[in-house]
Amino acid sequence: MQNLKTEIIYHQEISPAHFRLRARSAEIAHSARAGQFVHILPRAVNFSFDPLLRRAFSIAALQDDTFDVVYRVEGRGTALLSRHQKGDTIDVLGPLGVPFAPPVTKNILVGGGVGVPPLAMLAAQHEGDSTRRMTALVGARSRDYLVCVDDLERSGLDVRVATDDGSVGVQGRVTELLEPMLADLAPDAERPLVYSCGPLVMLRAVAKMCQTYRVPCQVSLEESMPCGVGVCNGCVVPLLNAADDYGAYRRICVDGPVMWSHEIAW
Amino acid sequence: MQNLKTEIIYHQEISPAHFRLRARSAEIAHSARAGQFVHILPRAVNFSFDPLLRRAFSIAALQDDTFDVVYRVEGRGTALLSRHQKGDTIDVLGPLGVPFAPPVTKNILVGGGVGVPPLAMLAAQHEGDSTRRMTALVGARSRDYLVCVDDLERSGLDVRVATDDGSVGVQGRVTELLEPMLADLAPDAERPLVYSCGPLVMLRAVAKMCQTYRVPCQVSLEESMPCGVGVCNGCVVPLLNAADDYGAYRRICVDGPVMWSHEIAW
Amino acid sequence: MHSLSTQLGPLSLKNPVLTASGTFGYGQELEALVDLSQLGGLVCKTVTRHPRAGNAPPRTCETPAGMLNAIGLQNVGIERFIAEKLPYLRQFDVPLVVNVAGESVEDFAFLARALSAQEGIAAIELNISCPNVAHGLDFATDPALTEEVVSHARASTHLPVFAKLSPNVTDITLIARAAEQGGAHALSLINTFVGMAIDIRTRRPRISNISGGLSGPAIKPLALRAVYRCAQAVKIPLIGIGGIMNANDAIEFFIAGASAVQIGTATFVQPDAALSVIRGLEEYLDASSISSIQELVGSIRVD
Amino acid sequence: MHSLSTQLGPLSLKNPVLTASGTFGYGQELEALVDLSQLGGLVCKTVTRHPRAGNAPPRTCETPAGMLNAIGLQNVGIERFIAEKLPYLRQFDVPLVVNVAGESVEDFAFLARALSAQEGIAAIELNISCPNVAHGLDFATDPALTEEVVSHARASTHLPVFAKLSPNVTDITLIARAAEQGGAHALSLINTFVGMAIDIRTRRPRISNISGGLSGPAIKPLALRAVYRCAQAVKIPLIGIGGIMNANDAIEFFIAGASAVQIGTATFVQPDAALSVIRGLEEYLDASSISSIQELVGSIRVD
Ligand SMILES: Cc1cc2nc3c(=O)[nH]c(=O)nc-3n(C[C@H](O)[C@H](O)[C@H](O)COP(=O)(O)OP(=O)(O)OC[C@H]3O[C@@H](n4cnc5c(N)ncnc54)[C@H](O)[C@@H]3O)c2cc1C
Ligand SMILES: Cc1cc2nc3c(=O)[nH]c(=O)nc-3n(C[C@H](O)[C@H](O)[C@H](O)COP(=O)(O)OP(=O)(O)OC[C@H]3O[C@@H](n4cnc5c(N)ncnc54)[C@H](O)[C@@H]3O)c2cc1C
Ligand SMILES: Cc1cc2nc3c(=O)[nH]c(=O)nc-3n(C[C@H](O)[C@H](O)[C@H](O)COP(=O)(O)O)c2cc1C
Ligand SMILES: Cc1cc2nc3c(=O)[nH]c(=O)nc-3n(C[C@H](O)[C@H](O)[C@H](O)COP(=O)(O)O)c2cc1C
Ligand code: FES
Ligand code: FES
Repeated sequence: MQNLKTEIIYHQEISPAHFRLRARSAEIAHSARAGQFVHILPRAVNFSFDPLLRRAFSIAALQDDTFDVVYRVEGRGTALLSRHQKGDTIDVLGPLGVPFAPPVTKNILVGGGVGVPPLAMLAAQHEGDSTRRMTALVGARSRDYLVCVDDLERSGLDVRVATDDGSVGVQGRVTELLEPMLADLAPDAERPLVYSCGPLVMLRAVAKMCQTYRVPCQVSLEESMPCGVGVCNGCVVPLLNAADDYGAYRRICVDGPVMWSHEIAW
Repeated sequence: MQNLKTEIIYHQEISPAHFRLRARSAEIAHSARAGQFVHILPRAVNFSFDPLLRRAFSIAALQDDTFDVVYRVEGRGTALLSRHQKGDTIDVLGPLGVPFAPPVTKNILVGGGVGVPPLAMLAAQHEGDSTRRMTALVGARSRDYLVCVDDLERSGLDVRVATDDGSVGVQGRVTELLEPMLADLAPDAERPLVYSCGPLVMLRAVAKMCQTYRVPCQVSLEESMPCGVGVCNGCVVPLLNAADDYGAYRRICVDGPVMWSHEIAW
Repeated sequence: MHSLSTQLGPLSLKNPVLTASGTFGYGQELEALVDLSQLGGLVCKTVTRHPRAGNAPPRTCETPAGMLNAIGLQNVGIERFIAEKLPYLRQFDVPLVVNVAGESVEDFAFLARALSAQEGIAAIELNISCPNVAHGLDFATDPALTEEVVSHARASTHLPVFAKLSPNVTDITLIARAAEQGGAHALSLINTFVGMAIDIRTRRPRISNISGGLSGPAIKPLALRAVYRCAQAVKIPLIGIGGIMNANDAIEFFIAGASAVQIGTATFVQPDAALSVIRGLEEYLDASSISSIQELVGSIRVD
Repeated sequence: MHSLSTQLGPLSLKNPVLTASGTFGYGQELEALVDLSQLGGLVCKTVTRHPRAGNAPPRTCETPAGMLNAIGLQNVGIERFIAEKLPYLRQFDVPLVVNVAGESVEDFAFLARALSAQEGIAAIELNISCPNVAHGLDFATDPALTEEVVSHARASTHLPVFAKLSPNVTDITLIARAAEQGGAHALSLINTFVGMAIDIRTRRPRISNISGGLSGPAIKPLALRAVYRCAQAVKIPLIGIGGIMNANDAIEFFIAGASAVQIGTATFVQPDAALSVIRGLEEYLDASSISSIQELVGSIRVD
């Protein structure tokens, strides 16, 4: 983990209100692993403190000495970030957090909206590894909210899409794509590993489904993160039967963002 | 006075930390008079409230349907303004305040630093009027702090410059250029009108000098201006023997910024 | 169709958005930019028994997402207010709330009486919480004094009486209850927080008065909390004030328990801020198909 | 050459910049980013008699130029703090201030006693002002309770004792005097201001605890004022806290009367914020050829 001033070398709106930002940082490019995130400080000018805090973004891709994040403009922080131009320097803290566990022989990536980027990176890191097959299920509100599907396909994954309005793929929820895949598993069949990242409602549904079908599941969580490095105790999630330093609570920024769904008190 | 969204059509750094900004507004271009100012709201993104308030800038020049301001980057507000690009829209309130009184047959413009712009506009408005002769005395810390001298010369004025470091013109204070001009006046000679705008210390010195030599003097004042339209009573200056609605105090934004120096309790 | 109308004790307003005292002058200055008749109400700059020159400059300074001010209640005094300002304000079709401040209980009663005799005044707001004058805070920091000053003012006028409280207290609900006890028809929450800033070059306070009142978005979370707590403590309507820059901010105050809001510092940033808030509220009600703003008031969910 | 060294009662610090409690964990997390040995001091997260799980999420939310938090004093409790955290913290060459909170006078005395028996503790900071736990504010809003808790803690330890006060009071100088009376070696001014925020979509508070403590640049003017007023009221040294983002902010606090400062929220924005403040102070002293930071302390000019 380092605090770096990095240069933006690419910054484009890839679909309405969604941006892909690429910045130069050998440190991050060489050490980051899928599931980790960067904490970016959007600033208009020095001594301007609104918005005040950093914003967290999953690492979506790595190149020789650059990294990508793919984000959606939600509020003023991401709006301000989207104003930064190619050539500008941004303040980045990272890579942060616990990465995804290594894939097994069969893996199912379940992503929703801007939860897809970290899964795209996971797929890219295991591209061409025929011993670890991956399938991707992607959910989004509509075509405009679909990101990183091309990244997933470029990594050779079979990608199935579900949108609320049916503008792409089947109409419905991504969990409706997941259920049959789990239901068809013979009781004694080898269990696939499910990786999931997206809105809380989706994560909850996926976690529940995986529990029902006794399939291990890793989820990447989100919570407001003042510090991103574990010092404020602001970003916690309650765990089941855990009681140590942090009582029942874990800090998503350092004990996550990736966690085993069966450990979480949903 | 109107609240306008205007397009920036020119924005350049004209000397270190000094910018000339030109924006399109027929309303302002057609109604503004020398000495008036605009109240500009620098904003990085919506819902970002630091810096919070507008910033006041004298109108430096007018064209068919555009106006110029020339400013120096002092703090975060002007720093943020300087980030705005050609084509961006800025929120402008204006034209505001009391303009300069009409020139007489002999006029002396005494400006310091970023106090010169409004004087440049005064000169431009009376360009070629042989019945109202104008001379300009400009003071600045150094060459880098000199602005609008070319504008003054383009309007046909004889411009004399004094800089603290002597990098341009004579070394010393602008008041040292003014004193002989006033001292040489025959007691019964027609009095010139002095217009002055610049740092408070300079204004004080000029006002004192004009009083000594019984020469009428108009000054353009500065004070922190939350509203710029007279509703907050924040921007006051104490006047001599005045006692009405505003007691001894006048609001610089609406009762000024231009005032007669002999009325002010310096 | 939705309804923005609200009720502050006996006073009915067509919409719940008023301009805050000291941030809208006496209406005159902004007439060119703002259609006053669209306002829910206009609260004018504090008027005192005798004219006040106000504090020496500098009187204001900007702070992170806020500003400090110490104007010092500069005003022409009640006599000239009635003679010169009132006739002008009267001509507009907008409920006029006259904000008054005194240095004694008797002052407040006197001012209330003087205004009762006048036409075209919708209500009186008692500024017992101005941080920028000697004694200014005394009233609103003491429950007994608060009750006394409010009850005397109430007894001196037939007009609705609002008490404007200070947030610079340990427990604002005690003051709120005292004002309710004293007969206030509504509470204006809140006035500014006392703060200061120093120029590190000169080592002098940035404001001649040394300290000043902090306003603007910076204080919104604190003002909202004051409204929420008082909503649990009293039954009279509350007017939310503090850092409201747009309709969303105003909606937070309604949900916390405010029946109306006042727009202050935002007017300096956008002269027509109050009107934008009204438009924003209309859009919000339509979009969320809520028929009346009253459905929002106190609708916070804490279960 | 300049000197940044300062004195907090019996405790000498090589520079006047400490990290604020609850914003720097127990040092561990930031070791990779911050050279702890450069700090004037490290104040660790509040430790209580028994472990605390803390409040349910969401615990924080951003506000204009600030943030709200209601962590709820999550901590491992004094026993495990001493067994697990202290050994780690001890290895660094930085004065360690242990911040403690209790629900009774006896709790504070117990904690002070327990820590006295330990090596490597420079001072104890009494958090009698945490707004986010039941009873949290009681002590710091009552002069008598404040004096009692401070004097008992003083009597229970040989270590220097700092009292951390709440700004959520009518007159902080009364509490400051009481703490001085109780024997505090220094006052930490201030803890957070109580505020709240509401999600207008869900109509729920943005923080599960409903209200939280406001920190960051937004409160700087209020914190500075608290330090200035207390500097007039007490003789013991003051530690300025609240919205300090850089050296210039810190200098304002020194001029107002603080002998040291603590950096809180700024650390979230820049992990090495405290070190930047130290560097900035050095540059400032050099540039203005001031030989000692002590020349700044209380040097405000109000004539
Ligand atoms: C580990 C992690 C990884 C993330 N990865 C991505 C990503 O790859 N792409 C992407 O588009 N978004 C991602 N997010 C969400 C992203 O951080 C928020 O969308 C962003 O912080 C919103 O900031 P804002 O100022 O635009 O919105 P505002 O609503 O103005 O933010 C206000 C405050 O709330 C916080 N906040 C708001 N929404 C969220 C959220 N969903 N999660 C955490 N904090 C939030 C902000 O950080 C800020 O402090 C991630 C979040 C986390 C915690
Ligand atoms: C009528 C008028 C005309 C002006 N014309 C010009 C001009 O043509 N060119 C130019 O460069 N500057 C001009 N100024 C000064 C300009 O407004 C300030 O430089 C600017 O406000 C500084 O803002 P900042 O955020 O960069 O500085 P900051 O120091 O960050 O500002 C902090 C606060 O102080 C206020 N402030 C700081 N300095 C001044 C000042 N000198 N006058 C008034 N308020 C101040 C700011 O408005 C802001 O509210 C004028 C000021 C006034 C009142
Ligand atoms: C410049 C200024 C002057 C003010 N004058 C008064 C006043 O005369 N009387 C009063 O009751 N409140 C006065 N206030 C307080 C406001 O009415 C309001 O309570 C406070 O500013 C908080 O609201 P805001 O954050 O929207 O500005 C003044 C505020 C400002 C900024
Ligand atoms: C997330 C967070 C947690 C905090 N926890 C504590 C704490 O445990 N004990 C304490 O005395 N103060 C605590 N504080 C208060 C800070 O120490 C400091 O007094 C306050 O934040 C003001 O300083 P700042 O504006 O620089 O953050 C906490 C503040 C924050 C933001
Ligand atoms: S964001 Fe501070 S602990 Fe996780
Ligand atoms: S700036 Fe508000 S009255 Fe002049």
